[in-house]
Amino acid sequence: MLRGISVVCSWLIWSFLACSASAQEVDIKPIIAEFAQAKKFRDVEVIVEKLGATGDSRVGSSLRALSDGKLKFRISDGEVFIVEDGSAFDPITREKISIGDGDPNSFKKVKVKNSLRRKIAATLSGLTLKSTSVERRLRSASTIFKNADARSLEALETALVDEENIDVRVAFSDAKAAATLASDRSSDEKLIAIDRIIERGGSDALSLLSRFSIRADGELKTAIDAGISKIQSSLAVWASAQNVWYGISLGSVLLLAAIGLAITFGVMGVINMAHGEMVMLGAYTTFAVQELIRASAPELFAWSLAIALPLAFLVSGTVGLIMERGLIRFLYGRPLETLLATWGVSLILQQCVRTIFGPTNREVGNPDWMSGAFEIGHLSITWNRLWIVVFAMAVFTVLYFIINRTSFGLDMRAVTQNRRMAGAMGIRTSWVDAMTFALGSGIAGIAGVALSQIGNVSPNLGQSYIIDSFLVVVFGGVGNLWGTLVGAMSLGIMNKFLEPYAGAVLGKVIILIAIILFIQKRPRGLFALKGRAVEV
Amino acid sequence: MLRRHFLAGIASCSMLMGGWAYAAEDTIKVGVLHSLSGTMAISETTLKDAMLMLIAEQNAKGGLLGKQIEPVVVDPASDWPLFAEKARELISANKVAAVFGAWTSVSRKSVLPVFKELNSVLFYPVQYEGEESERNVFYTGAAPNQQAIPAVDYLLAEEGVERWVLAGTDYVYPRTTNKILEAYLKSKGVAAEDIMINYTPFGHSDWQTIVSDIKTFGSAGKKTAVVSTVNGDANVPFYKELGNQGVKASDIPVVAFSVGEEELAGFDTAPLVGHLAAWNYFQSVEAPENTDFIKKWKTFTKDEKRVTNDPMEAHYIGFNMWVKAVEKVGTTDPDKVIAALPGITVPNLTGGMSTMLANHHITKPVLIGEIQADGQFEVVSKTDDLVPGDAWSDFLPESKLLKSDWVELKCGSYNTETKACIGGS
Amino acid sequence: MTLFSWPNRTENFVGVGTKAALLALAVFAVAITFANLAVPVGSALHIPDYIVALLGKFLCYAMLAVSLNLVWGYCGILSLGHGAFFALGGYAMGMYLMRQIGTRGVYGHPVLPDFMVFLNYKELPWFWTGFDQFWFAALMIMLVPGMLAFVFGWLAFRSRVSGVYLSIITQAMTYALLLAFFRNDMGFGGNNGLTDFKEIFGFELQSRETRAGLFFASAVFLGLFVAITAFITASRFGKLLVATRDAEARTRFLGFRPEKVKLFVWTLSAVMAGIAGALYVPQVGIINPGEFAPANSIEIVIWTAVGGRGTIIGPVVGAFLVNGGKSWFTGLFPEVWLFVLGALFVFTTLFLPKGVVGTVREAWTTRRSTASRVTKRNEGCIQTKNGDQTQAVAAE
Amino acid sequence: MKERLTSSILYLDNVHVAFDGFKAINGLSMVLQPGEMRAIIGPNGAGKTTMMDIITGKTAPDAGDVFFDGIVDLTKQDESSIATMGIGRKFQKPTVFDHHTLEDNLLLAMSGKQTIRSLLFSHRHQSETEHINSIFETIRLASRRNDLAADLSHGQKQWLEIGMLLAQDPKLLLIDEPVAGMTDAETLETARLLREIARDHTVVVVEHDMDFIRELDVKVTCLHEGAVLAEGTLDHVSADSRVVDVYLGR
Repeated sequence: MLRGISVVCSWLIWSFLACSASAQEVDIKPIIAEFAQAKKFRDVEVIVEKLGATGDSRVGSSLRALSDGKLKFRISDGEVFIVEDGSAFDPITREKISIGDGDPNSFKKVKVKNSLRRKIAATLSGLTLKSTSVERRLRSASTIFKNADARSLEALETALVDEENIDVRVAFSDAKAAATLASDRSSDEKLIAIDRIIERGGSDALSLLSRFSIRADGELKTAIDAGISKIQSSLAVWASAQNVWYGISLGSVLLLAAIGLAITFGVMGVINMAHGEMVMLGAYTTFAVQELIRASAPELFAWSLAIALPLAFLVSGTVGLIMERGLIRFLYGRPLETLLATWGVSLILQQCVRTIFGPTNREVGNPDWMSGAFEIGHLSITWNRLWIVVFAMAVFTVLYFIINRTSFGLDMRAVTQNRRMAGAMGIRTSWVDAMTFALGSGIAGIAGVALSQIGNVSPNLGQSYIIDSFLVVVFGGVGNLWGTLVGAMSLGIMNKFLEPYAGAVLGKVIILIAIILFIQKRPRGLFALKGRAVEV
Repeated sequence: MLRRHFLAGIASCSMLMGGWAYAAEDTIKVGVLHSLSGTMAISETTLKDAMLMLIAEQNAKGGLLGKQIEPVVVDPASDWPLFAEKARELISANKVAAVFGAWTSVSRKSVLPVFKELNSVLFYPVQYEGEESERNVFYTGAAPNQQAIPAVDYLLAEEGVERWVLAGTDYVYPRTTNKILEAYLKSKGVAAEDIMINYTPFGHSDWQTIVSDIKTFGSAGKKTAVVSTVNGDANVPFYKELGNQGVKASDIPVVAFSVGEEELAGFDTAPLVGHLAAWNYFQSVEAPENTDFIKKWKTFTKDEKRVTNDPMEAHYIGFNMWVKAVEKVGTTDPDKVIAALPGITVPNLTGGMSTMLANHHITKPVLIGEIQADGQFEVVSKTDDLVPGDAWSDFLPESKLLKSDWVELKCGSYNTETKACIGGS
Repeated sequence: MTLFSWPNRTENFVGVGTKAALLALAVFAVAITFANLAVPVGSALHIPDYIVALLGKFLCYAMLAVSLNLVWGYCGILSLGHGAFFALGGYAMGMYLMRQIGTRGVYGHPVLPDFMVFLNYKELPWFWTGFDQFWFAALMIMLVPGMLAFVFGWLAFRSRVSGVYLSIITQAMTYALLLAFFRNDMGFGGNNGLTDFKEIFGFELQSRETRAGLFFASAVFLGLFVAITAFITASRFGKLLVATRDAEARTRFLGFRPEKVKLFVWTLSAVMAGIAGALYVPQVGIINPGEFAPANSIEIVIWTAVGGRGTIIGPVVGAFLVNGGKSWFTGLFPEVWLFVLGALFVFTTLFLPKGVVGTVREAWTTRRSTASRVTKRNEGCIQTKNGDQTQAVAAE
Repeated sequence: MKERLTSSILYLDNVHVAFDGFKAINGLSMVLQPGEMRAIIGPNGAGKTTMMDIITGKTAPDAGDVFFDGIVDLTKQDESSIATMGIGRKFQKPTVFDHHTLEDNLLLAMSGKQTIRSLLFSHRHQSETEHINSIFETIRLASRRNDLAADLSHGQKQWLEIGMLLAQDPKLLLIDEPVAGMTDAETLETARLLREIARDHTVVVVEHDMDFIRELDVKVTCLHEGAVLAEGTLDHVSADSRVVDVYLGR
């Protein structure tokens, strides 16, 4: 019912728009001022329609602000402003306006909701086809494409003539095809449009074609249905590529979670149940850093993760060092007892964090470069996942380098392989132990920085990674960094390929059973040494 | 701010020897049974604080029946059998007059037999799956008809949704809610192939596949929405993934029943503006009672950023109802209080009055809110009337015939067809 | 009194300490039951119901710790998944109790439990048949954990999976079961598990007599388990267990089959854990997948370690100490009890590596220089072959 | 009834085994007659211990035949069954049950063939006690029978382990470096012990200590790089220039 109304309304706007070129400049200021009087969503909607009907591209800034919830009016006199970061701007010219005391409570927001936002986007798309901003033109085109708005067809055709940017031209043509399909143009034209849409491909195109498939008939329907199946099969191919990507990304998360453990457990043989808490400390360090930056230097926010990395390494590393010196060094040779002691430490650390930071989730923001997604073909890759994959690989490489190419790494390997001999050769074994444990813990800490970007930052964070981490290390083969890498990646990819068939839970159960069976086959993991020395 | 937290932490660490004050002779004890550690601490700790605030406030007003109210706080540590043990301890050893607590369905199920056996009173403040009505329990959270159905109605009317993804955590609340919704949607003419149901485990953290499935499901040319009963911890990675994969509210709106202000505090909501939640209370509601409550809460917690949420309001209502009932009968005797509670009416925080019904559920308004960039919700719809909580859903065949009435029928599950009271009660 | 009149053979020699402990347990059980049921409420000697319920729960935990001790303390198999056997036994009992509800469920269905009614089950799943009979349930209580342990152990021990690898895959096992049982489609009630039980053998579960009875039964079974442990460890097989723990390869070159030895105690231990779970469920009134949580299994290890692994009564002491402390602290210092608990574990491993019982006995032994043979023999069980395992790990 | 392939008690023919490309045993052939005592020498890495691993079923050879008692293919058996067939092995590092008394160590050693059931319920037989007593006499540790094995000195542990082998009542004893870390007196004592044992057992001794070998006065096999380099009396072998080269690393 409401939907019907809004369709009619849209028609009205568009009929106004059609003659906007010849219409006189309407004064939009009084219309904008009406926002202050709008009591209901319906009132706001009417004003948006009026603004759209002016056909004046200057309404753009106020409409965008409205959509973003930044359009506010002063309670005292009802004057409308765009309020952003505590300062006010003119709703039309976007000039900064001085607003006295600037008390946020003296302003009231003009309320919006989803259906209004859609309306605003549709209105804007018609108005911003000739915007100077490439990004806005692209956004309009994509809105028109999704909505398949026949009414914008002529506007698009006009815009196409003058358009010089190649990307925008492509987007406009796609949008034009979609609009053509919705219009009452001839079947021939529509058939060409369908080809164009099929060529574009992707899920938006699929969505669009599916919508028209219901209404179309005759050769149009045949063409559309053929297109649908074509897009579907191409998407299916992309989907499996997408799955591999998801698997790699999950594998990187597992790798990050496990790699510190590959040192403390894998190399040193300490069953470190507090490993998860080291990751947690890293995540909380990130939170603390961001909190500080927000309070004192907001412009540094994009750098917050980079700043948090060394700090997280230090924090977790120091806690690890204290743990090693104060506790674990007394327990060498009794790995199963380290399990108990570190479990105790993990309880204490959790409760400490709970007392200091509170039991609830803490907000760790994503810097801009970690947000959103981009597409390669029809492969959608989110930036945060990409960076995490890159980061995981970087951590792996650095660690591999430290272990295999530095003198500290040599000492470390020497000590873990033959403590007495290493000691006899002048290596300070207890120092190496402490540093190795601190390194493993520190690595867990920087993993926490990365993991804070995709999940919860709460006192329970560590618990959710600990089992998976142990499984990865054991599956890969204890004491082998490559094993951890391959183990994490194969578990990640396996998981993602099972998930569509078995569901998330059963998929994981299957993997666990597979690991149990695998360990029977290779009792020492994927990458295990063979030979006499191994079995004591 | 961090520093203050830190100091507070040190202070409470050093309070180790403090514990709760010795029981003075003339106090009325009230049990607070919320997990302060373990997986549920994340949600439940706030409710413990809220209870402490409400009790302190009541004491400042002169207490109850001329006595001070003494809170007895225990930590069931998100361990379900421990909930039962602690409930028993509160009632038997501490002799509390009533208990406010539990969050998850299973913790409620775990303590139920204890409350029945020892005849005490439990106020349960969280929205839940319904299909239950016990003499000793008062349900101040929403039943499915006070949350899910109005939300779906909103999506049908306002957003014109034709295709539905029902995504939830695999436990009884989402299962029941989705079952009710499925029946309801079908009754509204939605075809079976236009409904996708998906369950994930607790704490599910890798949402890549599911979000991409939702996108695929949404590309069938019909307006699609997600009804999310995803619980607790899993929400943060879920919403982060939605934001990153660009599932915009204007394309595929997500309406959630378990995401409140507290959950939103865990992440940046800017990419999620416009996604919805259905509750009976939002912090952003403009009502004098609410403004007052928020102010007191911030003062009490000494934290300007602490948010309020729906289960807190439920405790606010429940506690005030209990106080009123006790004052009415002049005693904390459970039988008398249980008998007195139905019919008690107290103000809620959204500017109306809530009444305890004969089925031990309460009347509430239903609000739909959109997520804002500042982590708050903006109310976009509010039911005109208060919705009475329905213990037995009308959309499930097996419970359609059931009715709960502790006043007239003295029965929690009364079969209206056979005119008999089912179950051991 | 057959429990205490032990055949005092040269070989199967049961320690004085064990006998004393069994006697103490018997006195404890009788006294508590008597003080709960026969002493009038209000008397200073009366033990309130909730204490009985609490102690009954601890007894089940103690049984579980005893079962773990058999494999870990004496055979060196550190199971991080013993909670799984406990939970399976609990589920078998829970299924029996569910079937006993009959028409008293909220929907009044004669056969189907409530959760099945609202998950649209039309008939009972096949694996629920038979559970209305106690003998069948009792069989399953032992058989299900036993079979799982047998299959798992057969695979693992045959392939000579040992040390931390074994520990981690036991953890994977319980984790897999946790996830599986969380699924509502499994037909075990999902996250809510099985609850709202009404009666057992026709007795009201809520009545104090039933409760006291269950408490007493738990004490009897605990006594039985302690006796079994004492019997086994005193036998030649027990010596072989310790030998297997300390030098598995040596036993193999002597012609023993360590995998069979391990499989036997492992399965026995799982059955014991299952029985513990079965007694636990009616007393706490709920069984849900949370019992499968790996953290729970780690806790069992901690009880055993705190009490003293490789000692016969150590696990009992540990289970009571840790759980008693937990109950007490969660009420007394709800905000900080985790600090106390965490510190306790750290303290135990650092300063009482042999656990409470082990340390006390060691002090006892040193004071009385005439160390009896038994004491000396059992004391050795603390230092396990873990040292060798570290070397193995480090060597790779 | 299988045909007896050889009259030997132990028969190795062209055995090969490699670990990750390293050829630990490379075409080893050796025959041992019943009642014989053989000493095996060779530098570190010559494959001595690996050879024992192969005989006792710990390591499976990649190629080659290993027969025990003429008929039993040892490559198809595992450690336990090989042990019950009558091959006893002493490890390089003395491996006894530290937490048991000496008596229990011997008792366990003689129970290898028992079932779990009989292990659980059996009483000790008079014959067992006698057997234990006689072994204690042989290994000269009777005075310490009630002490824990952990309390023994290194050399005493070696003897206890040999005692455990005797308790097994094997046909063939494989003894790996029995005198490593022993005093001269202990070494002599061990040589006496082994000669005593060799009276009614077949024995293979691996040892570096040439004085000890000389003391044993038996046929010597020298291994190098996983194959037999020389075989014969000690004098014969030590006269072999290749053996000298190998030992001196030339």
